[in-house]
Amino acid sequence: MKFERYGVGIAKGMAVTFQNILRRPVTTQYPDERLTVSRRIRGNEFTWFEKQCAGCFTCARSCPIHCIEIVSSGNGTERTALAPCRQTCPAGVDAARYVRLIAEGKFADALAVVRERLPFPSVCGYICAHPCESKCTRGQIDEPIAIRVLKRFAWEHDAGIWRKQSKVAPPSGRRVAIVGSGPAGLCAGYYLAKLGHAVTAFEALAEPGGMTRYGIPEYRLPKNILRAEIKEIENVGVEIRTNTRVDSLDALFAQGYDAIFLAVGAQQGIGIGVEGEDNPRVMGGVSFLRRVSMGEKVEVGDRVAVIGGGNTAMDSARTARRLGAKEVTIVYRRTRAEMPASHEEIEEALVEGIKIYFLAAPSRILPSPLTGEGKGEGVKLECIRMKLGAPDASGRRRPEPIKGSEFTMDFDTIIAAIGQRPEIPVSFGMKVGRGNIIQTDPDTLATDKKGIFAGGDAVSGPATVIEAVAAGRKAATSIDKYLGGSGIIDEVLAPVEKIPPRVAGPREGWRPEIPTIPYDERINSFKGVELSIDEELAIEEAKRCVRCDLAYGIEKFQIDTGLCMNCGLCVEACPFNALFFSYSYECAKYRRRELVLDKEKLLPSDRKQISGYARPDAAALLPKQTLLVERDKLKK
Amino acid sequence: MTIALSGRKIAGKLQEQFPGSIVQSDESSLLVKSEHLLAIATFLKTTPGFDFDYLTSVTAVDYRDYFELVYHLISIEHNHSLVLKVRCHDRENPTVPSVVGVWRGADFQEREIYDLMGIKFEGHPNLKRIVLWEGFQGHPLRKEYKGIYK
Amino acid sequence: MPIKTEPFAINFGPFHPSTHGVFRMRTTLDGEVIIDLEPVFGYLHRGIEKLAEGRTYTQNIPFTDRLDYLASMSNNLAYVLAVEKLAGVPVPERAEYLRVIMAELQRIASHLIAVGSLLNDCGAFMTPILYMIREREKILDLFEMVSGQRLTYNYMRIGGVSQDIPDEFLPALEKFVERMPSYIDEYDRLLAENEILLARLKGVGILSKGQAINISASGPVLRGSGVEWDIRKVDPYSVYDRFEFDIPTGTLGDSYDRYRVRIEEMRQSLRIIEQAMKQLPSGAVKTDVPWLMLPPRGEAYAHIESPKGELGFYIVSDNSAKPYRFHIRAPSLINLTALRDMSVGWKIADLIAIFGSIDICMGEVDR
Amino acid sequence: MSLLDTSPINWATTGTLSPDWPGGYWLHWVVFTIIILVFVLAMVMGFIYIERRFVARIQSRLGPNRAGLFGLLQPVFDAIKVLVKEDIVPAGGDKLVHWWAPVVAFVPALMIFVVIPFQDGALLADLNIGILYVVAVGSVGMVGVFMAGWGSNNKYSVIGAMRAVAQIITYEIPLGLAIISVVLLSGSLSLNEIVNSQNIPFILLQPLGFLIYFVSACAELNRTPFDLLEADSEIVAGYHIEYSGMKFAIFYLAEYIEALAVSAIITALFLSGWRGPLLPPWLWFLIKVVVVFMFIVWVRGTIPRLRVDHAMALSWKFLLPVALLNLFITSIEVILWPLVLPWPIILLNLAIMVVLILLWSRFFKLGGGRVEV
Repeated sequence: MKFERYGVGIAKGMAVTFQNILRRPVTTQYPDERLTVSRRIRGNEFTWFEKQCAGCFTCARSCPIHCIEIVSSGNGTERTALAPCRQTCPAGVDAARYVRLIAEGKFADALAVVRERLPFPSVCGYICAHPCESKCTRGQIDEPIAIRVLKRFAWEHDAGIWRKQSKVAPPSGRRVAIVGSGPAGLCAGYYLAKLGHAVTAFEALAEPGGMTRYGIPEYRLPKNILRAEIKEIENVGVEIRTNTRVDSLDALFAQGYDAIFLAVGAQQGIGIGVEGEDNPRVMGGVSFLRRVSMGEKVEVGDRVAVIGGGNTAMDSARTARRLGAKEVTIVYRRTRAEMPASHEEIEEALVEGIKIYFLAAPSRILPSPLTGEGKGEGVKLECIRMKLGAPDASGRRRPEPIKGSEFTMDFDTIIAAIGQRPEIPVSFGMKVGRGNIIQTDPDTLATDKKGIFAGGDAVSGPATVIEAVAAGRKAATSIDKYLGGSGIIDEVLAPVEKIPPRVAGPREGWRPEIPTIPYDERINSFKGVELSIDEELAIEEAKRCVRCDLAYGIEKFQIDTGLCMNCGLCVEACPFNALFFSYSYECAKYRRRELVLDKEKLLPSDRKQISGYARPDAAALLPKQTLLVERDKLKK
Repeated sequence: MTIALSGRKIAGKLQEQFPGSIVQSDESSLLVKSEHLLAIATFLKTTPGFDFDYLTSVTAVDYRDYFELVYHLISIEHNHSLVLKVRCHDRENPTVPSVVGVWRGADFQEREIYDLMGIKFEGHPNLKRIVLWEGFQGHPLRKEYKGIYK
Repeated sequence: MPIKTEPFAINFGPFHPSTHGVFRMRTTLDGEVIIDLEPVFGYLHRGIEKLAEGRTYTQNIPFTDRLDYLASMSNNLAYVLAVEKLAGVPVPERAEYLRVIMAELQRIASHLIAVGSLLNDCGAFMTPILYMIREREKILDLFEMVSGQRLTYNYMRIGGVSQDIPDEFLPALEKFVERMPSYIDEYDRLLAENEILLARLKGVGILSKGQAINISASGPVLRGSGVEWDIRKVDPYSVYDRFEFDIPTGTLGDSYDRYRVRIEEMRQSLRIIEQAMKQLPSGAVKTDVPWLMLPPRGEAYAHIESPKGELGFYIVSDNSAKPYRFHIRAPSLINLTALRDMSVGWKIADLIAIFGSIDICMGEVDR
Repeated sequence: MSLLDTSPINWATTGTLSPDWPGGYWLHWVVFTIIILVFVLAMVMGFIYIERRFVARIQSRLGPNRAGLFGLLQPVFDAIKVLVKEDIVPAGGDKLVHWWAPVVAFVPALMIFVVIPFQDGALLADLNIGILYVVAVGSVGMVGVFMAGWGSNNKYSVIGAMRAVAQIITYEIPLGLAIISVVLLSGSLSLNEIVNSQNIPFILLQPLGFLIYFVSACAELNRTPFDLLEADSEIVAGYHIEYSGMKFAIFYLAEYIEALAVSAIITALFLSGWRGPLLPPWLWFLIKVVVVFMFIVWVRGTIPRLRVDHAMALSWKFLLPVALLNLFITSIEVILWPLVLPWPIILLNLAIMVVLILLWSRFFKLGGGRVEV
């Protein structure tokens, strides 16, 4: 060492150690007497809540070193809490039960369970927006159960058991008029008819079905399926008069109807509100779909633009594609994440070669001479780039135009599927709120006028089929109460079945591929896209269900503490929060007075920890040191 | 930001230098014949435009019908990176030229690949098992090796 | 007539006080001078790369804790970044900042152990390492609050972090960040200019710039030789590009420079943590990725600046729930290639000092 | 008779004992052997405890506080543990050498206490060549260390033994020179006389001598910064790797006895032994011994270890020349200014010390040392 610092370095070092002599010693206290015992999120002790545990083996499968051993007694019991899928379904369909019945092969009982809450299961089987799948517990593990597809499968394999239980009450002498025969109206009519009331439904257009008949294209919901469903409703006694437009409600009251249910839906398309909108090549989304479904030959040309991001926009785009349009482009103001259309619809549209422009909104529409065959004038759509600003009332981020970023594209037709509004004739004299929807009392759906009720899209604005059905059920109960009935429309169609034993958990594995028709068959034919699945595929899918409404008894829940490394993955994987890490830290029980830290004495006898890592085969030889987990006692 | 050079651009330049040595090149990587590996390696390291003087990692992947060796190269000076791949199809005694001569950093990694995957590297100074003991039979990281702990 | 001496081989064996973990150096000595040295390892080989191929992506996270057991937060981060790059999983802002805070705290903890054990190997009888462990204890407390464990945290998940921080975490972190610089100054006063330590470390075990790059060394070993290469600056991952900090580099590439680089890096990490704490947004800490995640077919290589150097994960996926190939680019293993060049010709005492200055962790070398 | 006895400070030299104090010659010999044995064992136990607590407190630890009150019984517990341990002998080792090594290391350490004056005249044998006897006996201990190194058939212990031989020899010379400069001042070799002549503690008169002596003594004791013998991070534990049980206990004791002996000699040579104002003389002696030992332990807790060749270079190239210069200057002082008041000399010596260290460290450089292989 060069002494150029003349030993100053050493002197400084000595000074530091001298300073430390004066400070309070800090290190190595016993956990008990630590100055600040921090709250341990993953302590050393498990607590397992038997009541919450559903015996679904998820924790045993999630453990990286397989140290959880579960022996299930196999007998399941009903759980008090509703299964998440049943809770989220607006109509309250007991999805868990009917998936379990399919898993056992009892398809007819499964349909009976669906029919308990739903008058037209096949329509929902084809086009339901399946909010239940978004809440399915299996979705936390790998992929949700395909509940919609199973509902359609159950309908296709129906043996009509539900008909035996379905009773129609003797006529009660009351007459109910339903304006509009969409899903809401027909569902209310179905239940009121079963309660004995004489129900007549007035439909302005040629066929009943409302949005499902004229709004949903053929490839998503074949018309014959819809007609069969409506046939079932007519069997119950609902009389449907088509091509009769209702003008004044008082006329109906005059004809002797005791209660009226307005279910006119939201068929009127909203305009884009830009200059040059009245160009003949621009048409509304809903009207376009209605004309196509009426069989009218609509000429769309080669290049079609669809404005909007909801299901109607998807349907219009795919229908235009099927009508021979070579290039279909969807223009949407926000980004993919905010698109209201369902995830599969967007996927299918992309598969069928439909391009989507995100963050672009129409600013002007100009007539432009069509180059090429000169099939009449084309149309030039001028759009402006948007960027997302702060979220607005609906929680979606409000798009703001970027100045000077206009760009134009040429199309043959433009379809505006921005939104829909109910079309309430003034003659009804209804109080109408924002977006032209009828104001009703949310619980009873009664309007301010006596005896007049309203429901479905007319009240909630454009919504899914399942929400319309739910509104129909609610209307049926409140109308029945209004007419002096008990208002109970629930019925038991499915025979009560014994809960099947299940020793091992749900089937591991992903959702099997749902068969669809190949790409080239889709272009110029309206054939149904989604094919029906066969039996063994359905049973295989149904076996994946975790059965959250059941709790399978557990005889032995054992964690091999010799192997367990406290990683906490099982606690996170458990969908029912039945496993819980206590905050206490076992070794905190060391006592300062004990002179020699005898590990034997400190750890209670049954919890000696021997690590099985040293030799993999050794773990088998060692006597099992297992922690028979304390039941239900939360260690503090 | 380290710019990942696309395999296709580099393939163009290497084509005239070493005709026939590029098997396939796509956006992320450049697949080369194993005979030309050493020549290409020295070329990439020395030419001023590339200067790939820093070999980040050597990895071997067993795709059941061939072994693929992945070399991640980085140039400290220009801060760009490239992924070089070499395949050897024979499974009995797969051999690949060792790049220890070009980048000494590959020394231990190649020995580990030899030890666990069984790929021999010609020209490696002392190709011995690095992680397992001498008498160990078999190469654990191969797909058909079934260990006791599944 | 020169005295006839023959070199004798000695094993600085797997069980030796100053090999950090189970590591053997088969050295041939001529008296005290080292003629040849061959590192032998494999004593801690658990075959993690093979085990990982049998488990799903989330189940592999606890394995990454046990790679470099002194910096398991950084291992988690590297693995999780690789999987997110492979599967394109978005990460919320708050989770990114929490990850940066945890990674930098882990860097300080790992450097404390590295510098402490280097000084302990140079003979300062346990005093510096115990001071540094006293500070590391505070960091371990912070980690214990967050994850419940003190060494293998298993804290980060694919798509974010497993739990949000408890409310008493930030005050404790503030107290730590406030008081730590004074402790680092205390370490400098204790030994930095100590003449004996200067004699032991200065000019010992020189690794030139060219050699360092050729041996693909990384981390403090590379920066000690004067190469300004830090993945956080050169190829910023997570949100590192939002903080300003500078990269300390040595000049000569000797053990003293590496020691100084580590001390300076601790100060820079504190700067990063301060900035990260100020900018910590609120919000979700994890995007909900299903438990059995299915990344698309393909491969991804993500590397981070772990305390030991460039830690990379190369994951090949065949669109199944389990990785097809799971390779770890371990900085300690590659830095070890420099050991022989640096220590030939020096004495036994220097070998221990050089080995300490490289700072390896055997869990990462043997995997 | 000391040359500088005309100094104003004339600490009381009360309590002188007659050479055969309690009666006959043999009785004096028996009593003092008992005194020495009791003193040594007690002080060693105390030293072990002091070291462990003091180093612990340096490292912000508590140190042993479980055994007995405040952990005072810890050394006793250590002794019991070590005695109980099995005493293994390495297979290939040379059994006889391995067995005798601790004895050869232990006995000389004890023999040093013959000449250490606890009080004026209170020493076993007031040899008139006292300090020469100490230096001679001190280096015999090294033979035991070498025997241990050779007898254990362990490469590490051989290296440790080689280092021991090299280190102790090189540091004998500066040690001897420092002692000579003290003897010059006191005029007599007998420790009793030296202490009597120290009206001013020689540390003030001989600061450089004290420094050299202290550094060399640390090297003799194999204490940091020179604990190359059992450098636990390099050669595991040096010469006493293969020792366990009783033999290890003896080595452990020998080490501490040597430390006790060195601190006793330092107090005798430089801090004027038992002389002090109020307290009884033997108490002064104990306090000074403990203070010196605490300083040694403080150095051990802070400073890293030197490399072997650094240690040798430090001794040959730095301590030796400085010690010779110091001897030269002291001899001039003794001849030229015998009767001057002490204060100017003290300041002069301090100045000389500073000048010498600065001058010599200018071109004394350690470090580097890479051998081209």
